[in-house]
Amino acid sequence: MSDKAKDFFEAFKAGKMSRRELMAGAGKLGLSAAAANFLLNGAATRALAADFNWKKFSGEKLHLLLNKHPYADAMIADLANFKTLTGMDVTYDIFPEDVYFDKVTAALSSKSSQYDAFMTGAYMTWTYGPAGWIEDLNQWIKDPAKTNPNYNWDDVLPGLRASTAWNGVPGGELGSADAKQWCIPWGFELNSITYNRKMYDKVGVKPANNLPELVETAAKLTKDLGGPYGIGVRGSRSWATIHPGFLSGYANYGQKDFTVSDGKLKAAMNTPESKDYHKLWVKMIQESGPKNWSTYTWYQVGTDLGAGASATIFDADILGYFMDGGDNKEKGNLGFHAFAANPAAKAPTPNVWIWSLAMNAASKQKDAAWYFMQWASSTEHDMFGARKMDFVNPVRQSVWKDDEFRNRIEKSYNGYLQQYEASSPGARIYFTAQPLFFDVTTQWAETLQKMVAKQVPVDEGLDQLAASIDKQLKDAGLG
Amino acid sequence: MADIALSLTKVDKIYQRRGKPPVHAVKSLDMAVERGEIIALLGSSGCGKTSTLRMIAGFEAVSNGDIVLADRRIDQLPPARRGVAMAFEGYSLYPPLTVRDNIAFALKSARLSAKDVEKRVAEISRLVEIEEILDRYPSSISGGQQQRASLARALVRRADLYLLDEPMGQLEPQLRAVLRGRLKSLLVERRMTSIFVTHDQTEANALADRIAVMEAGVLQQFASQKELRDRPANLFVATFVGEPPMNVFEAAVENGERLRFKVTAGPTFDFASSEIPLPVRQAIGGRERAVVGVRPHAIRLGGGLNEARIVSNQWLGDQSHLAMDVAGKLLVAVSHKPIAAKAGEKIRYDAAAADLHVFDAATEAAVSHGLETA
Amino acid sequence: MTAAAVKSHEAAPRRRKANLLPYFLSLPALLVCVGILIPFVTAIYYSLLRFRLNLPMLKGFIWFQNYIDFLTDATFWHTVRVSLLYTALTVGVELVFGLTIALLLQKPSRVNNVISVLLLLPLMTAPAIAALMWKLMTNPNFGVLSYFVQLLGVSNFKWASDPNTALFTVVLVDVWVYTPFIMILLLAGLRSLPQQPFEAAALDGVPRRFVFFRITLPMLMPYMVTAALFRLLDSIQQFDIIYPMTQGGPGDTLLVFQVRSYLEFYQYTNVGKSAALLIILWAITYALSNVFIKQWLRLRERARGLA
Amino acid sequence: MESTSFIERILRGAALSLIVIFFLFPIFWILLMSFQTNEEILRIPPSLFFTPTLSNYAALITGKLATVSGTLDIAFMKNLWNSVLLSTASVAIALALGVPAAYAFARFKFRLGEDIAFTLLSFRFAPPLLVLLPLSLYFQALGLTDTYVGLIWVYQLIALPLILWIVRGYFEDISPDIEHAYRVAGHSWGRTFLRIAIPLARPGIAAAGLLAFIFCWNNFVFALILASADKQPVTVGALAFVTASGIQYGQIAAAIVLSVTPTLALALYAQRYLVEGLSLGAVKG
Amino acid sequence: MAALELRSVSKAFKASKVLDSVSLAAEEGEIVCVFGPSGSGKTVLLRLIAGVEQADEGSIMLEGRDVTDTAPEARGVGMAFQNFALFPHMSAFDNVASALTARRASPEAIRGKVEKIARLLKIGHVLEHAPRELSNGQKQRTALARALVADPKILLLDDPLRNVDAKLRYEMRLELPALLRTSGSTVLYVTQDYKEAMALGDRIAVLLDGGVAQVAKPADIYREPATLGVARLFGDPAINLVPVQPLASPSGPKIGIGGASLSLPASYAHAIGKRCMLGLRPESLAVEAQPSQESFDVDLVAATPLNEKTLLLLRTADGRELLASEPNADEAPRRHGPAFARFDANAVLLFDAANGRRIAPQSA
Repeated sequence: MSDKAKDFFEAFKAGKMSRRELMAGAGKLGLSAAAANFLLNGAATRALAADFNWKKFSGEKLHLLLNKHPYADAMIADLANFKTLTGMDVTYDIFPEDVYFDKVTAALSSKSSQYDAFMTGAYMTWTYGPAGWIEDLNQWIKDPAKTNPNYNWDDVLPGLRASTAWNGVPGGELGSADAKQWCIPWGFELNSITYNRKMYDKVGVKPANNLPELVETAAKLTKDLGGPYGIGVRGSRSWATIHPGFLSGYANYGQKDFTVSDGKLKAAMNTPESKDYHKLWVKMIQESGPKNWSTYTWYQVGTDLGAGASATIFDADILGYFMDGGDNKEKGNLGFHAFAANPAAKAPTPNVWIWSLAMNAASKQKDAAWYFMQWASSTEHDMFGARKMDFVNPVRQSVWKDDEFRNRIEKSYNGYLQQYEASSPGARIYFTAQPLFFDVTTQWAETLQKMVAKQVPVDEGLDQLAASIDKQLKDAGLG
Repeated sequence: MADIALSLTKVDKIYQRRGKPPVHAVKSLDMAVERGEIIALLGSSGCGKTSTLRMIAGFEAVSNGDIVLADRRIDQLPPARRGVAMAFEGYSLYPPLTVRDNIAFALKSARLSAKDVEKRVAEISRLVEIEEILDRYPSSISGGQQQRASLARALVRRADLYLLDEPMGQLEPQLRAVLRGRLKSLLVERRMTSIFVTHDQTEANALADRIAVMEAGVLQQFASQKELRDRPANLFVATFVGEPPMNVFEAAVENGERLRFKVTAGPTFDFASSEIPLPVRQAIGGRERAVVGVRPHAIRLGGGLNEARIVSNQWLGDQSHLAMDVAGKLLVAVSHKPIAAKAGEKIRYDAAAADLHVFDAATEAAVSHGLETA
Repeated sequence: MTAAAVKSHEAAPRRRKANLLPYFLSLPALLVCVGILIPFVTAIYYSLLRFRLNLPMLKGFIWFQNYIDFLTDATFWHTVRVSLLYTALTVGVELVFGLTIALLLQKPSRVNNVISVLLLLPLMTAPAIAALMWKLMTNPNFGVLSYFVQLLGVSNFKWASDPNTALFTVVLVDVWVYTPFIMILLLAGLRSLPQQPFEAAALDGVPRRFVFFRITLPMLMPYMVTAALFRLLDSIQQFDIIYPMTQGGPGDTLLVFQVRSYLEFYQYTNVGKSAALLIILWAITYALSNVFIKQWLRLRERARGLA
Repeated sequence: MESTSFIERILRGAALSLIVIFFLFPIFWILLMSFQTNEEILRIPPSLFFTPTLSNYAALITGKLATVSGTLDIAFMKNLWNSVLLSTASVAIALALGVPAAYAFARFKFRLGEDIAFTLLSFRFAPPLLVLLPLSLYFQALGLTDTYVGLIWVYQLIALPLILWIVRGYFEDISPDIEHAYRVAGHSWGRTFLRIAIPLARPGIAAAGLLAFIFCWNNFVFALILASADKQPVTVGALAFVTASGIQYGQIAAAIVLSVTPTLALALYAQRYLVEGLSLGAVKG
Repeated sequence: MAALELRSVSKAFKASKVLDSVSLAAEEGEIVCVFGPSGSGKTVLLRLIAGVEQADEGSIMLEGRDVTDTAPEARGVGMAFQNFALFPHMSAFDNVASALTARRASPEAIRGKVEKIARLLKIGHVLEHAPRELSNGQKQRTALARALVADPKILLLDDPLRNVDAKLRYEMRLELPALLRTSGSTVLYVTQDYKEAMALGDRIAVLLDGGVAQVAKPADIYREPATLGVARLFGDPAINLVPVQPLASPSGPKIGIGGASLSLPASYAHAIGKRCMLGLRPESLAVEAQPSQESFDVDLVAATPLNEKTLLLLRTADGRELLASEPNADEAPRRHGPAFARFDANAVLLFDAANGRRIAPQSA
């Protein structure tokens, strides 16, 4: 990540250090909280309307494409306020994640104008952007005529802003000066360890501090618990297997997916360090992972933890968060723990996933769509979600500072805030932005599956993977 | 009878049907067939002849009674162990096999030497004239050829009994006459006990030593063809056997000075008692009503008591068929000479006492045949 | 009529008016389908392009380069192999299994009829739904099948998530869904076979084994070929079961044609490759079905001749 | 006659029992699952004993899915309705187009006739994706994206060849003399077609329609690619019971049960036609 | 003007020509039996006239009107099909009425006409039954009623008695002529039973190998068949055919059978020296115990009774098999063994062996 771009986590850390100050000063924070409360009872609608012509597109009808996710649920729960505020109508299609991104691709690639805005991750914009399917949102953010004065774009964690901006050059730095803002961060997650405190107590282990430890702890758990397995990580044949715990640990070992020189990319997964890391990872799954690991998406990883079928997960913090509540069997039994895989590393380096909102380039009512997007990413809405709904890991600094939100989390989720605060400084996207992202990660996941199934030795598998990716890069003119 | 090959004793076949009354297809059938004898089972469709055949073959269980073949009781044995060979009526050939393999299949599976098989197949296919089609598949040959192949497949086996179901039904008329002769001489020569089912009297007459006439599951009469023609046991046999069938009318009987049969709005057959032997008159006795029958060939045209309007007069090249409208029915007369009469004209006719068959009006059993009692 | 007039008739064969009716009847159906088929031509065109949606600047006509790339790509041959293996296994197992069941149910009786209807139920289950069902049943935590397998003492059976058993698992689901289809077809076939040849064989004392292999099986052939054809077409294009269950994994174990091209398109946005893959699949399907249809027509001719 | 021995009968019975268990157990198990709460389902080891709950069905039917994050609206019943609408309309149109065409192929030998018939049949060979991928691009231009019309049109790819195939065979099995007799009696072709040909082929048409309905209903990939949430059928909709708070296994099971019930009911009701259609039409084509 | 006329009609299916330039005419009210062996094109001929098949060449005239291209429903013909072709989903009544509904007759008129024809054909009691509930005989009568009910000018009957049992067939054979006369239709009746053709036809058209071999009155055809082929088709048992070569002799032409030299009438003098086929009808062959003039030696091989006749299988001295039939079956059974056969010289038929045509006797 660029030096120029301020790492939002660093900024937040700075914020945290001055928290007492800020809390004592209260000022802005109290104001924000008040504004959010207003929003909740509908008064904010009028308050917002006072500064900006929210009714400009009254009567227009927006159509959204959403992933089945608590963030979307939170937004839907608040949608009536948007309708009242703008006089617009909003409808949406909502799909489970299994098929969601295929739906997005189908809609965008056919240049369909049926959706105006949609949920996406940052990785996807590396495809959508160059393909010309989405808009550079700077055109709107920076236009005072189109964006309400209270929007406060700078309140969004800077690292997230940077991670969702790319100049379109393969290997180009995220958040560079010439970067286009392909999407607006909405909610995010970072990867750490969530564990079952009861099980850990029963077996008498403590959360692992690094990968070698984790391998051991997980093996012990698996052995001693007699039923539940030690560690849950994703394993499906998909990019999603690579990006959470796996890449976080990988980055912690200082490893990269590509090296970039002279604008050319070269696969970097077959370094000796990478091979060692892969070996540990594979061993961990073989010894203590879920039996049908290779079909595991975050749904299964989470469900197992919640149902008491696994003792630990190394995945999104918010996933652990969800499993600690609801009607899950292990509700309230979970603990959260920041994790630096490399024993030599000083701090965790979690890779992040950022749920964002992007605008369909084929939309016929982009300005109106932007109204929705700025509302959905506004402080007010973010605050509503964080306080009242499960909008954990909100993207705005001001929300993270909200006491009501913090208290709620602190009270009900054992160690969540500590985990977050320990992890966040090193959290960012550790992938190299480039158009073959999905080709590469899917193949990487496939290779991992083969390694775990002992179809190929780790060293050999990684050499093959790197060679194959280099060939593809070359074919695509990137290598 | 000395040498009985097959005997059926009190054989019943009752089909049980769900939710419907059972069907009694064969009723208390008794039949004994001598070794080497050729029997025809004659009857209309549904008369029970096919059920009988299938019971003998073992495709249908016997409801009652027993079947003995070559001194073995076979009615409980599986078909394969009964020692019976059968030629089926329909498409019974094995479609996937050539005609040759069809004929040889049973022999081969019985592990006969290839040479023997070949010899026997050649012999039998010459007999039924299918040598040219031996290497064709059943689907590519005509119905008649299939039937002959099926016949060959049955005859090629050595069995205690041969069942032939309508063995010539599909053949062209010319070929049928030729094959009939050959089949008969083969059966006679080898003393092959056989039963064949047919609805064609010509065939039954030509082939069989004795004919079993069945109707409604009951064996009506089992006799030689001459016997059937001259002395039908009942009205059914009388009207079933014979081409064209016997003309029959219900008549009022007057058995006194004269023997007189008066058909309402129809002919009167009137004879002096002296013309009729006493036993016959006694047999007819005091009946007030009876059914009288005259075979078409016995109707004497051009004279006599009765007159009728001609409905049609058809000359078939060697015989004339004359239909008259009598008592609302057709009365048919056959002559081997052309009759010069046209439809619509009237003609006189009569019948001789010797040609008159009398049946009981109620039981339909024969009372007398011409000058003899039944 | 004079002889000359007759002659003139003989000399001039009548021009038969073309009957437009059949065209009138069949064209609407054709038009509706051809409308759908235009994309097919487009797909052929795409397959000749270097065409990745997210690298628009690379788009260009490259003739058969996509195909050539595949032919030299080991993973492509793996896809061919897996697809054919899957097809052979499912069609083979389903034929044998379906035939066995049909033979067991051959005799029409109340029990047999009820069973044959009950066995239709899996067929009525959408394959995608069936895949979901089996996914639940093979779940290692609460899946009832996993539980049974464990009871049997096999503790490490991983169903679809182990490369060694993944193919077995999806084939099992396919077998579960489609065997009834084959069964019912063959059952109908068996029951419609003429009885007399079998009676003849029974009477002639032909051993059962003989009868089965020399008579029953050949007579059932048209039905078997039809069943195989139907299944073949579906199997080689399998997607509904494999994709929801494994997405082609584990590793590349089940990366069959349609799954692979689906991923090429929707995940890698590589339109050219995806189209080329599908065209190859189409060619294979076409070739295979041609073989079967020829066989089927031959058998039909024979069956028709018989009737 | 009875040549089957006692042992053979026992073996047959055992084999049939195993077969019935293999094919019916999954359905039975899913049915059980649909009456359990998620918690009961996730119990280890699985158990046959539980207190049945209708909550899964209630959630589906009311469309209110209770999750940690509040109540979610799910359009499952809408999906079910979409399935009904799509399948019914597709089959109706396929019958309207396919029956006359099948009749033409069965009764007339005409130039290009066999070619047209083969072309229509060959739709069965085309990999669905091959057509779908470019089609999704075209539909945008035609304004058919996410419309019932568009989906029904594409569903013709499933229904039409099937109907042609089966109904043609059926027509061929009916003696044309019956129609000839009606025409000679003085009736026009149209009347003959409507009054004689169609009524006589009714069993075949019913079977073909039924099969086409089932195949349309069971279709997954067409709807997956072309339908929005608003228009999607149950096969795609059943995938939607996955929320962040976990996979709602009970609801998935209930959704499976609900989604297969119509076809199962239809099949049980009309199995006679189905068997006939599968055997006659398919083989004699 | 003929009621029906075919002019050089040809029809081929794929490569095989089924009808080759067939011309045939029927007068109004006439019953013409189209007779021939199976595969001779009889049915196709009928179907061309009905319009359910299209002729390749030639034209078809109904009452002077060229209907070659007319649709079947517009030809005004009635037809009964060999396999009945009843509408299985309609009652017998509706089946019969179908020809009337097409003519938009009133329901009362339809009922009246249907019931009338049903009475005539004795199916009045089964009118409400579906075809599957009818016996074969009733089906056949229903089909006939359907063809007849609208009083068509042209009635086409395609072997309507083929699928009914022998007894019924016989009865119908006797009844049909009267029935057909009452309808007044011109009838084309296809059959492959020569007896039926002789019994029913005013004239018989013999169809052989796609062409009309002979058209004549029944008795004439039997007595004077135009060709060997026609002669073979008539007669049960079939005609005996013996290859002969008439030789000249002082007492007229002579032929040799089984070593004997037998006389032919002088009217066959023109056949002397030709290679011929002698046709001897079984009924014109007499078998006697004693030799007589013009008799020849035979061996009586078998005597089979056949419908009030006895068939005698004879073998001549040169091994040729001949069949004789004797009408009087009541005689004592024939003893097998040597006997003497004699034929009625005036009943012999002589055919040119080269082309199969009959050689007609010529008065001197």
